Amino acid sequence: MNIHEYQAKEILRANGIPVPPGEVATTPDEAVSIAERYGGTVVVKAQVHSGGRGKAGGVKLATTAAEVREHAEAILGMTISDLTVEKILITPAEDIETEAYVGILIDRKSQAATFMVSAEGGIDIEQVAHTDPDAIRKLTVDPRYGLMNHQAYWLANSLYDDPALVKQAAKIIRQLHAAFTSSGASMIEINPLITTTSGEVKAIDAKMTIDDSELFRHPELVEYRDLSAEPAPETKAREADLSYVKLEGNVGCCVNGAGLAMATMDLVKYYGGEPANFLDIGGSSNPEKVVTALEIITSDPNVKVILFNIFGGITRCDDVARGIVEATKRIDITPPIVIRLIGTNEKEGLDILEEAGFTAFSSMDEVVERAVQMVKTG
Amino acid sequence: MNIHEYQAKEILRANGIPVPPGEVATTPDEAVSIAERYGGTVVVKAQVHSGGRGKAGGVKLATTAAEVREHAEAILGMTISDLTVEKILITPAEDIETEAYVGILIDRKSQAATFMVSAEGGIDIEQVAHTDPDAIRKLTVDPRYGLMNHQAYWLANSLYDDPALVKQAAKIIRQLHAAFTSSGASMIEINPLITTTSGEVKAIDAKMTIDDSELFRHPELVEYRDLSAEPAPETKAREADLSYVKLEGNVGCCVNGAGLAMATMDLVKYYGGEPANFLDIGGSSNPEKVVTALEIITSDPNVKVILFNIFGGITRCDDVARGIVEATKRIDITPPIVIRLIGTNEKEGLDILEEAGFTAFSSMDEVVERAVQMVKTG
Amino acid sequence: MAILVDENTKLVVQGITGRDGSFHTLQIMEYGTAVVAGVTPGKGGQTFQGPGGLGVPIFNSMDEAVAETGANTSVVYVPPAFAASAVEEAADAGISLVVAITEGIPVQDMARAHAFARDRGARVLGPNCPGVISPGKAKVGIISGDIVTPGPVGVISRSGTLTYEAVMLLTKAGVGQTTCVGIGGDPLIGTNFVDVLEAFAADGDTEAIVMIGEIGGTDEQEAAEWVSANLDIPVVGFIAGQTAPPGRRMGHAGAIISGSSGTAEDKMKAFEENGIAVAERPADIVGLIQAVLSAKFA
Amino acid sequence: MAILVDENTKLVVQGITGRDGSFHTLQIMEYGTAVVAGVTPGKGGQTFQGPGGLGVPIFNSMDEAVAETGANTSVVYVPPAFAASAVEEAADAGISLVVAITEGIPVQDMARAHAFARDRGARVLGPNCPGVISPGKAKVGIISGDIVTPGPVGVISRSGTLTYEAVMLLTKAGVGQTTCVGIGGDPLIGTNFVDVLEAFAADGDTEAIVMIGEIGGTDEQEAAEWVSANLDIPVVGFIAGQTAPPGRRMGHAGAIISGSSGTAEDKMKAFEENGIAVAERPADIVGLIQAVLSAKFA
Repeated sequence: MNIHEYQAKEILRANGIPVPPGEVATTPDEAVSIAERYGGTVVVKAQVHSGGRGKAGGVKLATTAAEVREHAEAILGMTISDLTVEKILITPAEDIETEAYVGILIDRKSQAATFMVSAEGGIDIEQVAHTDPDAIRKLTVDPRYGLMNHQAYWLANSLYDDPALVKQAAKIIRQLHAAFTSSGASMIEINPLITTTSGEVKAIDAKMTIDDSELFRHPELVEYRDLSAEPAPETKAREADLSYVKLEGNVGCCVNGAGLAMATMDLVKYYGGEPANFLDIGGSSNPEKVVTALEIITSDPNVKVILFNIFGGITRCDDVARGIVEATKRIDITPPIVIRLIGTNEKEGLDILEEAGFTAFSSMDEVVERAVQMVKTG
Repeated sequence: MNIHEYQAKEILRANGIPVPPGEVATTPDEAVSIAERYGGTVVVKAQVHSGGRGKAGGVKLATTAAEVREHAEAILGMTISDLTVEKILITPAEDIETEAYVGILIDRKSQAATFMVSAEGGIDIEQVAHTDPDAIRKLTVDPRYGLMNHQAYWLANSLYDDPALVKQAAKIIRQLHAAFTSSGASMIEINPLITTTSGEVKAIDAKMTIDDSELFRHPELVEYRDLSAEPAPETKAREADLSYVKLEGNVGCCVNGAGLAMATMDLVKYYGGEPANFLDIGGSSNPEKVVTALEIITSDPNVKVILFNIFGGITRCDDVARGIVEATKRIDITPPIVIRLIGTNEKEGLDILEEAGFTAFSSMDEVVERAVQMVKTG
Repeated sequence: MAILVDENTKLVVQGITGRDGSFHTLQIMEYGTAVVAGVTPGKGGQTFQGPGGLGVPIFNSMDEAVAETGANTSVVYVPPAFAASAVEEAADAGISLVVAITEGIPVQDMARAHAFARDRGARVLGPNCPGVISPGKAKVGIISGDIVTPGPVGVISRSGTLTYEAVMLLTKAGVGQTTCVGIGGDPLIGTNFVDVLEAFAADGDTEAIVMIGEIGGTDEQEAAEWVSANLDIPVVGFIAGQTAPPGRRMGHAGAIISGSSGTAEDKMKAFEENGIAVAERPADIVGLIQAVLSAKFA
Repeated sequence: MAILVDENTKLVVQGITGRDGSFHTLQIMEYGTAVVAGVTPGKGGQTFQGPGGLGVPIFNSMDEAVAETGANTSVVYVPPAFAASAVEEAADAGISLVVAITEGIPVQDMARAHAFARDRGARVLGPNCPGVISPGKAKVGIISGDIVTPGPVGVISRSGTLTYEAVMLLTKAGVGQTTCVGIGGDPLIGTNFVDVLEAFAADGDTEAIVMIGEIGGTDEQEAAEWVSANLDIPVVGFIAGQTAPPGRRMGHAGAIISGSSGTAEDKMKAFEENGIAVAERPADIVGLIQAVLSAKFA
């Protein structure tokens, strides 16, 4: 789960990291009144789950109330990477001397939290990792020891020469690690970590992803979820424990298992079609889940055909068949449905479908080819 | 640093461990008013840094106000292991079904915190470890992983059969480990850990030792030190960063280094004398420390002779000599002083002593033999 | 022969009394695998009723289960909040292969559990995996015994149902398997492609390997390089997620393209560059395997 | 020969700019030991002025110090609150012997540092120890170079000044030492009696050993059993604290009789039962050593 900059900053602050103050506004009036309270120059920052906000015009300096209003009006409602800006953060501008990068994320290869820091701030770390790996210092945190004090200094030493700055940065790195573990994060990025002309080290921008599997431990973080930043069908899928990702095509896919779901989308493309979505109904799906899945798929007006690809393992074919039949009774489904159904309780499932007037394929290639054909022939 | 039962219980409570309420009284009147507030049967418990309080008559049940007063009067002021009882804890009596033992301490051999638990409570764990080691389950907590959940259950499984009790005990064991690490303890003992007739697991007695070297991190625990439980000279020594332990003899010893100080005491005994104390003036002792050391030694009326055994390493002989001379000027020292002084800056030290009218030995055996002789010849 | 599990497997089911645990224990027992114990804290002393009147003793802890039965393998059907601890308990009890089926275990929990299992010398398969089956010998996990058949092909996959698809196609075509291994869809898994490839390389009977990857991470790329440098056995590969958009998690916690890293294109390129035949569709796997097998015996 | 430190020792002083660190660095350099670097965070780039105009470069971190100088040994004169971290840093930088002089390090800090050093394959001597000296070869720590002389006797002790006493008596009697090792007075020490005995056993030149213990723990008892089972070299022992009361800490954090365990009586008994000659007084050590040495060459 991605959270907004202002939320990430709340977590960093709670862990003792120096972060300048800031307040969120949803209207230009609010923005102006916050800015007037701070006085001086402020930064108006779009709060969306996307990088490149600066380049997209979503981050602006303002020195007068008129400027604040002008920028707030421009940024609120603007679209960045398909996301509409509904909130802006107003924060006093800082006197920046240098910019560095400090990030921590779960690294697959070392199977542990890994820091990446660079004295070059404001960068795209992935880019730098490719073009100038020496500019990045990397450290894997052994889960047996946690972040050790000397390691925090080792990282901080690569950022600054001035001992006073190194000391502040080492402390921030330790606090960042504490924030990472205590909030169940899978990624936190401070970019940039600045030094001010008066010699203070501060985090002035932050990105953070919470491990979805940790949310049960952190009810307070669940509150951070911004439903306005998530399309309604995805919210509905998540709440029903389904995995759904909307795509641009017209073949609605309903599959059990993530790998098979991806392979199904790929096969749609292989046969010349375009998948409308990724949808995994999961392992032990009951009929009710299938109904919800169909509601979600049919809510996408682009969908011209609905393709079921079910290989029953834990999933029982009769459950899926029952769900399909139930859904056709309860909701008005315009696009045609083509079904592949094999595996556990296959016979029972096929019987249920047959009784409701459906036929089913047993081969994945056949069903996908048929679905694509149906779209093409209209 | 040992702390009292009531203080240990505060720490356990703060870590979530179920501990019955309790308040401390220093007078019988206070005791009665606390007991009346609780109502019902209470336990009156002497608060002294000593085991075997029960056997010494320092723990009594009381059902009426008159009984509370009677026991409070008897226990306050009583002597247990040479310690005068100045505080009593009043706590409601519990409905005890079973008693178990749960302890954690730093184990030298495994170099880590080690749990010892036993379904037989109210025991002397050291005794049981000798006579019936199978009655104890031991677990070393790997400092790399901390206490793991399954290990807490493994320990708890040895205490109870009833799953509901096991679950409570496993939680208490985890909380005890958290208390141990967060308070920098070197030993915590819950003895007994009881089950009540209503199926609750509770800690009704606790002993706890804080690692002296951790105190700088825990200013709140420093407040727990009971100066009334420590002889005044030991308080003075501690504050001056000297190690002092009073003994029963009459040869006052002032030595640099713990090993040499013990060997000096042993040699006093070897030559037929009795050491009055252990005193280590430490490594880099300055003259002022030596003055304090002499003040402490001379505050013991048993001391008939003062024996210096200094082997200068980090300690400089001239510093010690200066301290001796300074002390003889500032305080009235009745017992004769015999000195052995060799090592770093030996010559300078001997010159200072000579000028002040002292002579010094160079052999440890000679100086000790001389000191013992002086006591004997009066 | 076979890898990871076989006739010598003595299995403990962790979470045997749960919904998934009890259901799959029956299936595992029906396949003929020796389930010697179950563990559910607080239910020690009870008996799990297997098929044909076979009873499985239930213990409160892995420690007791292993001590009493000499089990060498465990399978974890424990809810996410407790599953990493179950893996640690199994490793601590001396289990040498821990198969973690559970999906949704917090990643930081698993980081510690993986480190602990390594220290204890235990191999973890998964988590978030369908387990492993050696046709005709042993099944540990949820891969259906109906779709496999003994034969010369080793199968490794990050996905569950996609494995079923591939294995069913092989079986239908008369191509049997030595062992089918689902390594799991999580970002931190205990056994990766290279680990399983090494095991197949040491197995005398595996004559070809199917390797099914997906988007996210670079495990397939490293496996491809390892194959090229170390493996004599021919490998056929497939990658799911060619149409997946970047930055979105595709069901599996590990199936996500981060920035430009972990794309299907990258992985397929790595396969091709390292001599691994790439199947365009799952159905093409069969033909490619048959080709490498017949080339081998030509 | 010698153990732990010798002509090949390349030393880093951790906390070189502190009061104790700078004082003892001068002494160590005067003894002829190669101090190749100092570390004080924030003072990197400065130079420590040694005797005779010799300059020692100061680094911000052990990592840099080792990379730049190839140091293999470090000595820790860092205040208690930071000393365990300094030990960890040294082990992490690839130092093979870390001599921790600091007294008063929190025990739980050291438990982790010891575990980490073991994982990294580094030996820790101490903490709360006087260090080690191989007469005529190298001195690392605070044992005075003036009281030692080369010869055939290895000395191991938990105490500082008591070591000086014993070594001085040996030297005065013309009995030299291969190496004198102070293992430290803390409850958790990185190198115990057995570890040092093993090293002396492997050293060709050590012909007799003096082992100086004290109350607290059972390290001496285990060492005695090890001597009896494994060692051909004769050992003379001494135990301090025969008159110490139980339950009271005698200066050293480790010198405390807990209940009935760790008494001097116990330890002396263990020595005698395992063929270790026990000196009643420090002064008796010399005669006993001379006896075993002459018996050996008789």
